[in-house]
Amino acid sequence: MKNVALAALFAACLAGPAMAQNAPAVTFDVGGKFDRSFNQAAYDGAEKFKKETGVQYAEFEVRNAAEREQSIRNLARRGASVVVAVGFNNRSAVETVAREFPNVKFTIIDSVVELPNVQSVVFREHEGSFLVGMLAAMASKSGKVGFVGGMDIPLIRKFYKGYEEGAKFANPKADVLMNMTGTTPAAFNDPTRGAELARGQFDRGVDVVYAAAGATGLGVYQAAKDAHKLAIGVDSNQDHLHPGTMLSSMIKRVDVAVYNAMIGARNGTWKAGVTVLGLKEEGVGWSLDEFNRKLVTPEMEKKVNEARAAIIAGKIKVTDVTAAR
Amino acid sequence: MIDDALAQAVSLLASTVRLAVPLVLASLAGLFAERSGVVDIGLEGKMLSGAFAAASVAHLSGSPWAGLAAAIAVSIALAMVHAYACITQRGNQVVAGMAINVLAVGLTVVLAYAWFNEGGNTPALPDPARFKAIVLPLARALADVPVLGRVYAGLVSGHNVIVYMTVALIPVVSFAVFRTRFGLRLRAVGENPHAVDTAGISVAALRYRAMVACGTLCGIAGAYLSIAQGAAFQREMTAGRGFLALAALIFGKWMPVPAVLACLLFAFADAVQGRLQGVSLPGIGVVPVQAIQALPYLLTVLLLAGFVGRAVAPKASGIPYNKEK
Amino acid sequence: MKGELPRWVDLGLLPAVNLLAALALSSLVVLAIGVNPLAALAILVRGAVGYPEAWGYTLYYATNFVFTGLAVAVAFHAGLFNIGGEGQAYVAGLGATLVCLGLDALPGFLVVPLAILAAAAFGAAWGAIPGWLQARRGSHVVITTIMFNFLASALMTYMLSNVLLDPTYGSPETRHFAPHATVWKLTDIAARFGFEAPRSPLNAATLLALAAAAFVWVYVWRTRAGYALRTVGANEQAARYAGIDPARTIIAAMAISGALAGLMAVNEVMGSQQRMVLAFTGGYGFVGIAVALMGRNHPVGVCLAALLFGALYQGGSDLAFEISTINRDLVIVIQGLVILFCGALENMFRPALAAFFARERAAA
Amino acid sequence: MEGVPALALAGVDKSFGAVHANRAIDLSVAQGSIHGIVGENGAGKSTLMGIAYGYYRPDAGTIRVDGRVVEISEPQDAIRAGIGMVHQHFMLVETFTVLENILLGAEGGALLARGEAEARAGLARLMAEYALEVDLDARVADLDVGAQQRVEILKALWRGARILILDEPTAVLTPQETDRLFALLAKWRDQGRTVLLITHKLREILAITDRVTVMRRGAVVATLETARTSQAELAELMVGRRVLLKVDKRAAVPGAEILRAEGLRHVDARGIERLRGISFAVHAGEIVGIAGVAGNGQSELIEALAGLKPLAGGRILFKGAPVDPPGSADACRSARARRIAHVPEDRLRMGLVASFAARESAILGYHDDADLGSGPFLDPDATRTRTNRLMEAFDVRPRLPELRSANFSGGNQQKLVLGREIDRDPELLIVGQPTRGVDIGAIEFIHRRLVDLRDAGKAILLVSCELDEILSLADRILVMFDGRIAGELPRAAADERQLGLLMAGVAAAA
Repeated sequence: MKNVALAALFAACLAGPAMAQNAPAVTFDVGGKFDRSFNQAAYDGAEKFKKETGVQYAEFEVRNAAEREQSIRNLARRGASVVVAVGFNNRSAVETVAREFPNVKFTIIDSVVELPNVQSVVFREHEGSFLVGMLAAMASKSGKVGFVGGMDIPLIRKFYKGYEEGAKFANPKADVLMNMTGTTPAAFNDPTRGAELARGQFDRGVDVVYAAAGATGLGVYQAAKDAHKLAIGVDSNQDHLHPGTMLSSMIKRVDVAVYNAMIGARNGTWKAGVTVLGLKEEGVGWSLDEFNRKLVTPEMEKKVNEARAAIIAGKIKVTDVTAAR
Repeated sequence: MIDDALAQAVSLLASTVRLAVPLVLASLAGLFAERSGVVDIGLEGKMLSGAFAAASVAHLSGSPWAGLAAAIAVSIALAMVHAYACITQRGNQVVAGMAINVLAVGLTVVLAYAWFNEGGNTPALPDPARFKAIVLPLARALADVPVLGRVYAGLVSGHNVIVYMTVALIPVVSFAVFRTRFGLRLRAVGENPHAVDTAGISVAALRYRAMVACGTLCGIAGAYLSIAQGAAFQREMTAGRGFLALAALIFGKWMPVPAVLACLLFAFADAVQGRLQGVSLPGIGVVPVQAIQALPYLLTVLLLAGFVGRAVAPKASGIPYNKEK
Repeated sequence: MKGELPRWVDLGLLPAVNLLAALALSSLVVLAIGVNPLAALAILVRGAVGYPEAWGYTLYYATNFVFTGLAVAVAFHAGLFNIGGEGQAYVAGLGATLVCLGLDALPGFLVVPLAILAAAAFGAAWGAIPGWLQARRGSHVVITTIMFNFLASALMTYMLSNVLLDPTYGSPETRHFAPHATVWKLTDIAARFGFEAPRSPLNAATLLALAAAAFVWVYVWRTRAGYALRTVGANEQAARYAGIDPARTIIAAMAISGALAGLMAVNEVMGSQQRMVLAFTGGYGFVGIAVALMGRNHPVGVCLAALLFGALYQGGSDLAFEISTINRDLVIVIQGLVILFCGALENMFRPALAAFFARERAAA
Repeated sequence: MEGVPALALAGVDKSFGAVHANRAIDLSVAQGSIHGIVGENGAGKSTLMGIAYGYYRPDAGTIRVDGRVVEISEPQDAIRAGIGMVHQHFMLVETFTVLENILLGAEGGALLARGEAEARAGLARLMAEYALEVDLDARVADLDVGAQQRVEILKALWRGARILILDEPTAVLTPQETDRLFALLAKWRDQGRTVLLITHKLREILAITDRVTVMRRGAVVATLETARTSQAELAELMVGRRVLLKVDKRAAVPGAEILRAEGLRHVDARGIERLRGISFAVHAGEIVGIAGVAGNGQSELIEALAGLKPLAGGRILFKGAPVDPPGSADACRSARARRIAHVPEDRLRMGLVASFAARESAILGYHDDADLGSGPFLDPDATRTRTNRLMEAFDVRPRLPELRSANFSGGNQQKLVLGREIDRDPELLIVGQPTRGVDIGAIEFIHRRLVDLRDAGKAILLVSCELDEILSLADRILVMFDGRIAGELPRAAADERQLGLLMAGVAAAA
């Protein structure tokens, strides 16, 4: 018995890290790869890469600040073809580790690190939010639309501002109600509170609600479904969650960014530098598929697409609160 | 105008009721524990484990009732661990409660992660696996009747079964505590366990029974969060409600009805909080969201400090019973 | 009834047995999720102490836990259960940040000590208020400290999103502190001497942690104020009889406890991150409770327990890296079991051990 | 005295860890008798009765009730066997009404309403028959101790006790109340019931019991017919040697006035006025004794004088100057600085810290003394030195300054506390219940030291519920009743009957 135990111990010690040579790697942010939202989009991108190439990527889910640098360094050291760091929280860690490993490629999503071996991908979430804001205002019968954010931080306000402007653009008299969930990291993980905030908005006349709150959003959508109202998803295409309730989703193509980084590192097309993905680049957008087809009238579709073109052409300016500072 | 004000009031109160339910259940659970002489800061953990069990079993079985039963069973099991530590082993009750909380946080996530592979959450539940809102007879028909009909439809009707269960439980608990043999013994054992012992009643058995009651109610509270109000388990989804319930219990001086009123007060503060966000207050302007979000916690501190004064706890609570002293 | 045990058993063997019980139960959990516990343990151990960088992280985590553990221990000696280390450290981070950002025109030998003092002072204040509420208003410190954790979160989210954030990036974190306004990392110190140290956030705050442990020992057991503190904790009536003001002592104890928790910000904000980020406390304040219980509220025990928990954190991180079905929250399970066995059930094995040693003595 | 004994214990043995509390006890209590059990503190009386009542499980031995072996492993078994017990510390829930207390454990059904009605009727009968009036709807906390004892007795009777065990029932009673209780016990005996009376007051044994069992160090040393024994014989059996029952001392030579209390009033947290205008003085070189039944304000008085309890009125003068207002944060400290020493009534509640080493308890209140360390520091060697000196001077055993305070016997704890207070050469010593829970040897020692201190010209205020102690030590006696001084007598003029009337609040001040 003892021998078996010892053998197991040794085997485990010697096995060491199992990582395919030249495989890409990804670190997910707090919330994890199954948040059905931001991180899950990144996960989908990585999965797509795996499916197409058959190469197993390495991954890590970060839980605290110290682990960011550690995990990114670990992945770099183990010879990842590219290390994709998901989330603005990783900026400092990527900056540090990228200097240590000048020959390793890094991609950071949602923030900018200006180093020769770092590719930064940022999104113009406010543009996508503008479009779903329009949709909301057009679908609303009451003229009141709602927003539920996770935490009152600049990134979430960016979503809100774009949404608000879109709603007012479609209906200048539209009322936009806003709620933020909480102040602890649990704010992105509190569907119960999300549901209650949504119901509070419904009771005040809101009939379309947009959530940018991670897993808290799941509660918002559930509440919308229970109350027979409409909801708008975020980051991933969440329309399939509650067909008939989900008016649309503000899609942020984190999956594309992650996939591109991975496949680029494999094909040699990966380039350092800052990539800004807006409507023009199809990095953000709105979803229209079999789940919400019935909810979006052709007229709505037309107007939104017109606005989209106008934004791309620069005829409509959407405020970016993070840039304005 | 008046109509609108009424609608808002009904909505606010309905929201208060929904938010109060888990607090009321946990608070009554704490009442059994503390009246029996066991200080219980582990309400949070019992609720959380109940929420997890409910969501898991409801997902697997498709039946909310099975989920509720599982929640109660798991919560009681945890209460028995607590009881064993506090009653049989005479351990420090606060420390044991803390252990229960930490254990619940870790165990629910680890098991959810391993079993469902959704990053520590359980899969979203379809409607048949949840407790849905019940529309009481005639609610629709009466909804247009001024005042009373409105209140009936908006406030009395339209809650899920656990809400009604909770409303029914309040007089039941009150009766049990003040009008039954069990209640008499319960109140006695928290004040003077020696008296109970010499009266020929087993102190340990009585406290274990109280902890079973405590576990049962915490289990229901947990199920409410994950399968009635919500539709899945999320990590740490209790988000401090157990502690608020405990504060309400203290504020209610360990009496059922005052404790329930305190819960309603906290829930009301929470409901108002959601509606105050982003609203411009006359003379002050828009208060930062975080300040409004801090309101319920601030209220708790102020109530504990200002109005309760020195709350007189059951005299023997917190002290392990030792015959030889 | 009191089975008196030899000192080494009481302070060494009994905690070890309790720890073992906690680990045994944890391995059942590991087994339940379909992983060989021995393999998991091997990865855990290797991940914690198997290579130089691991040591760096283990010690860095341990430094946090020494501070928060000492905070819990000091309060405990005064009969108080301070669950607010998390919030106290969070607000202390604000103190350190304000000095590091606002006064970085000053030279390093001024700004760093000032920032450390500010961290301690902010933490002390955030601890003293619940202390005051307990002492003067009778509000239970367990509940008020929890509420103060939430209040700290609200305050800090506001500060980071509206006041302190670095405008170039627009994310809720401050700019990096000027290099002279930080606490040196081991890597920096080694670089100065031309070495290359393993990459880790380990920094000079670790030395501060050891100094804090020494301070706590002297304060609690070698000063008159410490005597007063322990008297209040052990028997408040006796303290009043002895002319000790329990209210003042409780407030002081909570202030010291808060200051110690606050020093965690020196390790996190000034040493490791060298800027302030959202939720940098990462639950370390709560781990302090387990650390203090495990270390029997003695500074030496706290240091050893902190080291153990540091190893668990670092090893757990590696474990999550290697085995995809296990996640880091397993460490929280272990932590919970440690609190249970070393805290609430600390005397479960005592009778058995007492009987064993009584037999041994009888035989000898 | 023929026939089957009502209660018979055979070979009962019980250990708590290393303490052998009962050693092979044989005890036989005859039907329809009053049986006394005497012994020093720690002789094992209460443990033995605890075993009879199912409170503790014996390690060995059998219990027979009416000749049948019964397994008594919990109080429920004892109650079923017809055994009732009135504990020394009442087993009452203070926040409950009398009725609720009596119902507890005998509720008569899952719902209270029916049992309540039944109990009201039954209790009315019992109260009338035995003259045990209490208000069934009063809260126990609001009753005086005499009434609380009646509740305890009613409780036992309501449960149908035929064998009644009373543990030190007279400790809280005036002599007149004691007489009433004894009359009741006698009535029961005549009705064929059996009474076990545990006490350490030998006079009571001689007054009421039929037989008496003496215990010493966990064992029965003798069982005697009460009629054929004497107080001296019992005392010698209890202690194992000849005992001096009187403290011999010279007449007091009172000097200057040290302490003067003027119209002291105190209202407790529940709003009850505990002191209602207390005035008296204590002079150097005299012992002023305060007698009274427990709970008549003596505790509040000495704590107010020591600086612990705030006053609602009146003032305290020490050597003619007012002291700091009691209850304030620094009052105790400043009292000590004026050399007012205080030995509290309850050493474990206040006098020392059970979990501290003896050397730490030995500096309680004096931890700021300059000779115990420099500046803010406390030097363990200095505390050890002082503790060794105290232990030497006051014969504290074992002489281990590092031993936990809780591990000393009651007498040695008390000597440590007394030593600590006398060591600082006080002008005034306030001492409460100096010999409660202390064995006879230590009592002699403590009494001697108090008299010596008086002879050295110090003022002593002694509060005791033991009338014997007051009578043998005090030079002047004050009696407290219901927060007032009911009377003052010089020792020479005091007799027990008169004191008893004052303690009961019957007689006016002399």
